[in-house]
Amino acid sequence: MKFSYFPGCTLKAEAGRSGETAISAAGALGVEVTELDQWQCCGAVYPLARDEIATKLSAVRALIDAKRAGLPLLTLCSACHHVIKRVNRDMAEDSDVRDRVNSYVAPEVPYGGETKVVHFLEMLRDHVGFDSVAKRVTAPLAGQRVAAYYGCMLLRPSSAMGFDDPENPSIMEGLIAAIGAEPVLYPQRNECCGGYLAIENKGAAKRRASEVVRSAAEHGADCIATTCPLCLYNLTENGAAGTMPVYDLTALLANALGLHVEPSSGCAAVCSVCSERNSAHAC
Amino acid sequence: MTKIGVFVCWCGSNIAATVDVDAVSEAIKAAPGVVFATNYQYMCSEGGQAAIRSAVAEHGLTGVVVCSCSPRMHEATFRKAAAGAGVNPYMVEIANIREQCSWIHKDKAEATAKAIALARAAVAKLNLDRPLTAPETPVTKRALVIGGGIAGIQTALDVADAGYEVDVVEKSPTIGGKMAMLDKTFPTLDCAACILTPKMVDAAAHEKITLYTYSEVEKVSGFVGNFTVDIKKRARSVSVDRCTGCGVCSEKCPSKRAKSEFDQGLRERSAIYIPFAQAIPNVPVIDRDTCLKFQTGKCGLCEKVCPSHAVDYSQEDEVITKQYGAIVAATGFKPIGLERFDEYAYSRSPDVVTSLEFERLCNAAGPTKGHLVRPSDGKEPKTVVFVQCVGSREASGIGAMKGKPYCSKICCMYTAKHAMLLREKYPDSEAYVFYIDVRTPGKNFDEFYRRAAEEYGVHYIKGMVGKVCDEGNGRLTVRASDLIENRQLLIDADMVVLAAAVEPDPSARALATLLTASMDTNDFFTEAHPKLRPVESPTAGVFLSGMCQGPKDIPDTVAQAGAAAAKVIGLLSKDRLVGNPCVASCDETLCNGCSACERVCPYGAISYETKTVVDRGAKDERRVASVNEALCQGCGACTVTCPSGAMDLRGFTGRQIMAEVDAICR
Amino acid sequence: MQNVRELMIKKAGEMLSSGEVYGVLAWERGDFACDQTPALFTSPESLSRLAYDEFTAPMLSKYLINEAKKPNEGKKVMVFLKPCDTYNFGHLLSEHKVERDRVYAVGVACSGIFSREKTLLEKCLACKGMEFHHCDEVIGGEGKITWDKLDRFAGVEMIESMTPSERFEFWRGELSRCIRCNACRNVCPVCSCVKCVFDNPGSGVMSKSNADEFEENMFHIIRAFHVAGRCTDCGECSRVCPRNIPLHLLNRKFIKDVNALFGPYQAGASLDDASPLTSYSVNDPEPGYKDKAKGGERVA
Amino acid sequence: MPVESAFQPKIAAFCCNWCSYAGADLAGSSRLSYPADVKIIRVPCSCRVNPLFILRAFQRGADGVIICGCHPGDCHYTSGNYFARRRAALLFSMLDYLGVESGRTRVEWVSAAEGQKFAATMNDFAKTVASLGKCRRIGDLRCRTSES
Amino acid sequence: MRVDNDDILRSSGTDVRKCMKCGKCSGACPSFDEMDFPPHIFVSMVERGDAAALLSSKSLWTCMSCFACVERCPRGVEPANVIEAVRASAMSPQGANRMRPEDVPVFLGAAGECLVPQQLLASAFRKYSR
Repeated sequence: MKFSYFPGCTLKAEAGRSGETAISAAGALGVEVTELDQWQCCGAVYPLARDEIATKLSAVRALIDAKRAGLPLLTLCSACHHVIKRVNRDMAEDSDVRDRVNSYVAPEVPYGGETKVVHFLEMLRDHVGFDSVAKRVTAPLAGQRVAAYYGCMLLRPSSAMGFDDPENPSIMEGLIAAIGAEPVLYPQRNECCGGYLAIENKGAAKRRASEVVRSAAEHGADCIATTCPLCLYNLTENGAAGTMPVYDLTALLANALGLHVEPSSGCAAVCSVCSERNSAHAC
Repeated sequence: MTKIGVFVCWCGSNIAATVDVDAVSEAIKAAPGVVFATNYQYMCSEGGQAAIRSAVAEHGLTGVVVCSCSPRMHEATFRKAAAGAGVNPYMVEIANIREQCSWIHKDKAEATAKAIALARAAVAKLNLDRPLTAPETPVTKRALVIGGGIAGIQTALDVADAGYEVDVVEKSPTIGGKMAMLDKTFPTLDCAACILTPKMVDAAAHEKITLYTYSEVEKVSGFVGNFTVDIKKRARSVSVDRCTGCGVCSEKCPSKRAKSEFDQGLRERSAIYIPFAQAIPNVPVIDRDTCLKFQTGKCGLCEKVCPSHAVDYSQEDEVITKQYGAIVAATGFKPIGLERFDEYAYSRSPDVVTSLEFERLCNAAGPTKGHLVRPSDGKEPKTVVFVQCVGSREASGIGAMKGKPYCSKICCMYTAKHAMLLREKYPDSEAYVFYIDVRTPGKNFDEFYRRAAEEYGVHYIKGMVGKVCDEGNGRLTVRASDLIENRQLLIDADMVVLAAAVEPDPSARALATLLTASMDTNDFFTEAHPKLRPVESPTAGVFLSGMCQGPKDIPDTVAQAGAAAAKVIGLLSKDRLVGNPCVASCDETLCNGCSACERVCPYGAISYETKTVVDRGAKDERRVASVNEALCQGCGACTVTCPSGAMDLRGFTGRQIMAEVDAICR
Repeated sequence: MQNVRELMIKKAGEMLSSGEVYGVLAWERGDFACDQTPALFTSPESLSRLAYDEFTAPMLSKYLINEAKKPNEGKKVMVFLKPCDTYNFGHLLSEHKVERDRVYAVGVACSGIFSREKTLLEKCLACKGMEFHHCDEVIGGEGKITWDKLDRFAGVEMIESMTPSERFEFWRGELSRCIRCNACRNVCPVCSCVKCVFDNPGSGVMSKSNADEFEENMFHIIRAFHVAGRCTDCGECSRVCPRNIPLHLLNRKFIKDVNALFGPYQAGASLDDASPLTSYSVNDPEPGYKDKAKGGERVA
Repeated sequence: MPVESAFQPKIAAFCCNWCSYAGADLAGSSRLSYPADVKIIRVPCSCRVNPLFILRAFQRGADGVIICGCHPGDCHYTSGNYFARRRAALLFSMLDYLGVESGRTRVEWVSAAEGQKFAATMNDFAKTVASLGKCRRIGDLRCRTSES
Repeated sequence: MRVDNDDILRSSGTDVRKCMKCGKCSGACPSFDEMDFPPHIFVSMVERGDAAALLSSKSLWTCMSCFACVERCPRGVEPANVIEAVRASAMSPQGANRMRPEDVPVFLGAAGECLVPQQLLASAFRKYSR
């Protein structure tokens, strides 16, 4: 199994190790992942305005690179996945966008959405198989009640993302069960955490994130796990405030596979005041 | 060569005042084939008809042209007159010189010239007419009703009461359909079973009605008046003749884990079961998929305990073939599945139920014996949120549609009913109804809805539920908009009731294919005319009853069932069907076998077969079209789609119309 | 091309030797230079005569109508189809003129067909593409269009831009040359009626010669209408016309209108689609007389 | 082409039996006049109108051809007028392409209740056709040998 | 501020006339309490050509683009796209940027490292400036 890999800015940031963790976990599962040679920011938000072309270009370049390599394009960050998958769909289905983008990017062969964009979770479920994951687990997280947090961008709009039921998803729960923990279902798992507002309107982001954490706690979760770096940050920073650990699900996976990584959590950066890794603390 | 007589009518002064009738009858004598021409004051009068008779006798006419009023007025009259005089009635053509000429033109010379041209066109057409005989076919005086719900039962009863035999085919083990599952009915709140079960008993007891339950239609051939139908009676594994309905078998059956279809899965049933107490026939059926005897070979308990030795594991499916004159589709509906509507937490929480499940929870014969409680913990609900239009009135956007584009029509009323029932059972409860529109056209309907709001204190909120959160501990948080007050509501609810859209029963699609009856994009049967022939399918002899044609409530269903019955009775009352001879026919020597005509025929009247075609002595094996004249209605769509001209329309042949064109463009 | 020819001979030889097919529809050298002619090969030995090069213009699908019907102990006939011919094959299948299981269809690569004058044929300049449809296998792979493609509808648009009088004069000039040789009809895979209306005394429109000028034109208009929604735009009618009448301009007008009015449609591409004239949508546009811009000829 | 003031165009009107023919009857019984050179040919349905008939009319000297049928959705035979609409859209566009001006061909949906509309349509159509003058017959598309 | 309603309709790429005014978008919106004009009113105002009044709305900056409204709309109207289109239009005049490069340092640590996920900054720039 081979994939091209688009890490994206956040997971590539110096202190952000979850990208590497995920890739080593994939390696342990026999998946060969090659990072794209040169990649630019995916664009961070999908340009909803139909006439925006420039903001789609970098995603298309990544897609073309993957096409050249003849491999599906693996993504991990929810935002990157969302942007690249939707741009890819536009390239496949919207001839207007396709023509204009191709005339900008001018690849040797016009790009028409040929690359398959695969999320890390999707790769685990459909290419590795959760059964095989379970078989490779050496340090199961037995006894842990883990609440999967999907957030918004991973699932919606389902017609574009299309790998799980947008209202009653199961892919993260499948992985949580595979690594030996007990998945906790709670209604806020696919409601937005408000991460996007964390800069603009911290209060609102706090209210949303707290609601998510409260809901998970009420359903008896020991911790929350997510794959989205933005959610990870926001839930830790603005939601849990120390009351509930929030983990990167791929780190939990890596640990279960015996790779011994410190479950990275919260703000990917090191606290500038006390050098503590988890920023959900008072210093 | 046709010997044509032309009769120009004065229509009193209606024609004669503007058209020089003498000039017309004189001029037309020169037209090819015309051997006689005259004019008369009133051609439609007895005198006029007598003139036709005597001219036929005197001149040996084989065709008649009448220049008179519109054929829509008197074509039938003159055809009859011609037939009386010994001329084939289809050798009559009308030139419309009143509506199309004398009444709209003032200049006599102009009008006369046009009248002559119209007469020439009629003569030209008549020259190419061939005598036709209206086809007659006998009628099998028995009707088949497919579907044993209220629609099918009502149609069957009405047809049977008129003295005709009716067979009812029902795929489930009992008749009664969806109505049998309901608790109360709007707008009167009388109990569904109280009004339905007597009709079920009547149908079972009626000497003219035969019920085939647990049966399906497998094959249909033939056409109006003469259908041949194969009905597959699935093996019940219990002898209907011996069984007394005592119920010991179900009681003793050790396999009790199947979900009760009748109770919407809210209760478990045994493998040998009677769907509900008033089922007809009141004979159990063995569900072979869950029966231990059939699955493992062990058990056989029901056979041992049956006091009348009715259990018979060796029973096999049986196909019976019968003849029918008319077929009524009454296949009904089902609520749509809500798998894709999990924003309402339907699959997460047992306390989020569909309206039909709510009916069962209210029903005295239901899984809770009418004690309305939450399925999760058996507690009485205090706050219930009703959501209307779940899956109705949708449109596709960025993705495919989850629901249906139409209004399901019945939800507004039954939701009002449910809210009232709740408030009646638990006066301290709260009922919230979220609506987009409240649609209550119907006798006493709006009054009913207003009663729910005004007398029962049901909270009607214009807005929609966006998310239902199962908070655990039996709490449901409902997040919804209140558009009138422009706010978002969070309601702590004990139950949520979803008014799921209705859709045609899935069996309808296959049946439509068997019947060559057309369907719309939503799989509802199409009617022959949306306004004027609402209970007939475009396929002759096939009629529509109830929800299979479109969403409708019980009063509408019963009305339509009766209307369908009236149409069936009208058909069966005839000994022979006189058809329209002006139908399409295929010249096999010209047919290419391309199927284009088949695709455009709205009546499924064209079929293809491979046969030996003899063309001027040469034999050839070919795929050719054939027209079922009993089904063809004579529209002519096929004739134009056929490039080789193999298809032609009798009475309006290509050559005839071209002859008319030639005549009027002269 | 040489390589493709060898592969064709090899495959045909295998199929004939194994007895899987009773014959192979292909081409052989014709009587004139650059004039490859359809031929049925029934023995492996005869295959040395098989010709395939850039002058091999004729399409073979129409021959299947008769060949695939012959009993031949139920054996199949093998046929070579160029990409554009595969649409014709599809069309014939969809109209039941050919039974699919009596044919072994082999797509052969095409790199454009040249006229005797060594120029690329018009139909190739306006090539629809090199994909193969409905084939059992393909020899030589999908070709590439190496030339500047002509806009298929440019000619139609040019005529549309004329005034009605100019259009009338244009067509008068073109159709006047017709000698009713029927080559256009005989080569057309769609025009494969058992008996043509124009040959049928009972149709009321029979005309076999150029006796009456109206019938001449009626022939071309009706022929175009009869193939409307079915014509695959293979361009054979124009190619074979000895008087060089651009008949494809009639067919392409219908194709252009069908695409514009009822949605894009390529006859023969799919076996399932209902053709534009045997289907409808309740939202179809009204016939164009309301289009004021087109109007009639202005009176000075 | 100069227009003679007295020019009366010949018009062939194909009317379906169920709606438009009845509409014409209503125009008649309402005494609503339209030019005498509009002559009606009754067909069971607009879908019965073969392009052959239309060409034939032009060949025989018609200056305009109109097809009238039930309104879309109201066809007596459910779908006939939908097929007619497609065929007419293509054929009339083709005739225009051949130089028979689009003003000479028309499709109009006239119900049995629309006598007024029927008369108005025929008057308007006749006016349009009259303004186009005599129709060069399609037959003229081919020159006589003597002319060439 | 002037705004071309047609531009907004075009760039949103959605057909607001399909809205049947059920209010499901506003029933689903997790940010409803932060908004002055909730999603259904956005759609309604753009539909009747009154987008100008929305340019200064708070909702432009509190919509989280979480697509709950898009996912759940039964009519295939995409309210989030409409909001995004108005937001883009609000930022089109020069100097209308809501976020400037000089706002960034507070999110950086002593060594210039990013204290928030980089994606948050990137997206904020993309959303709040041109």
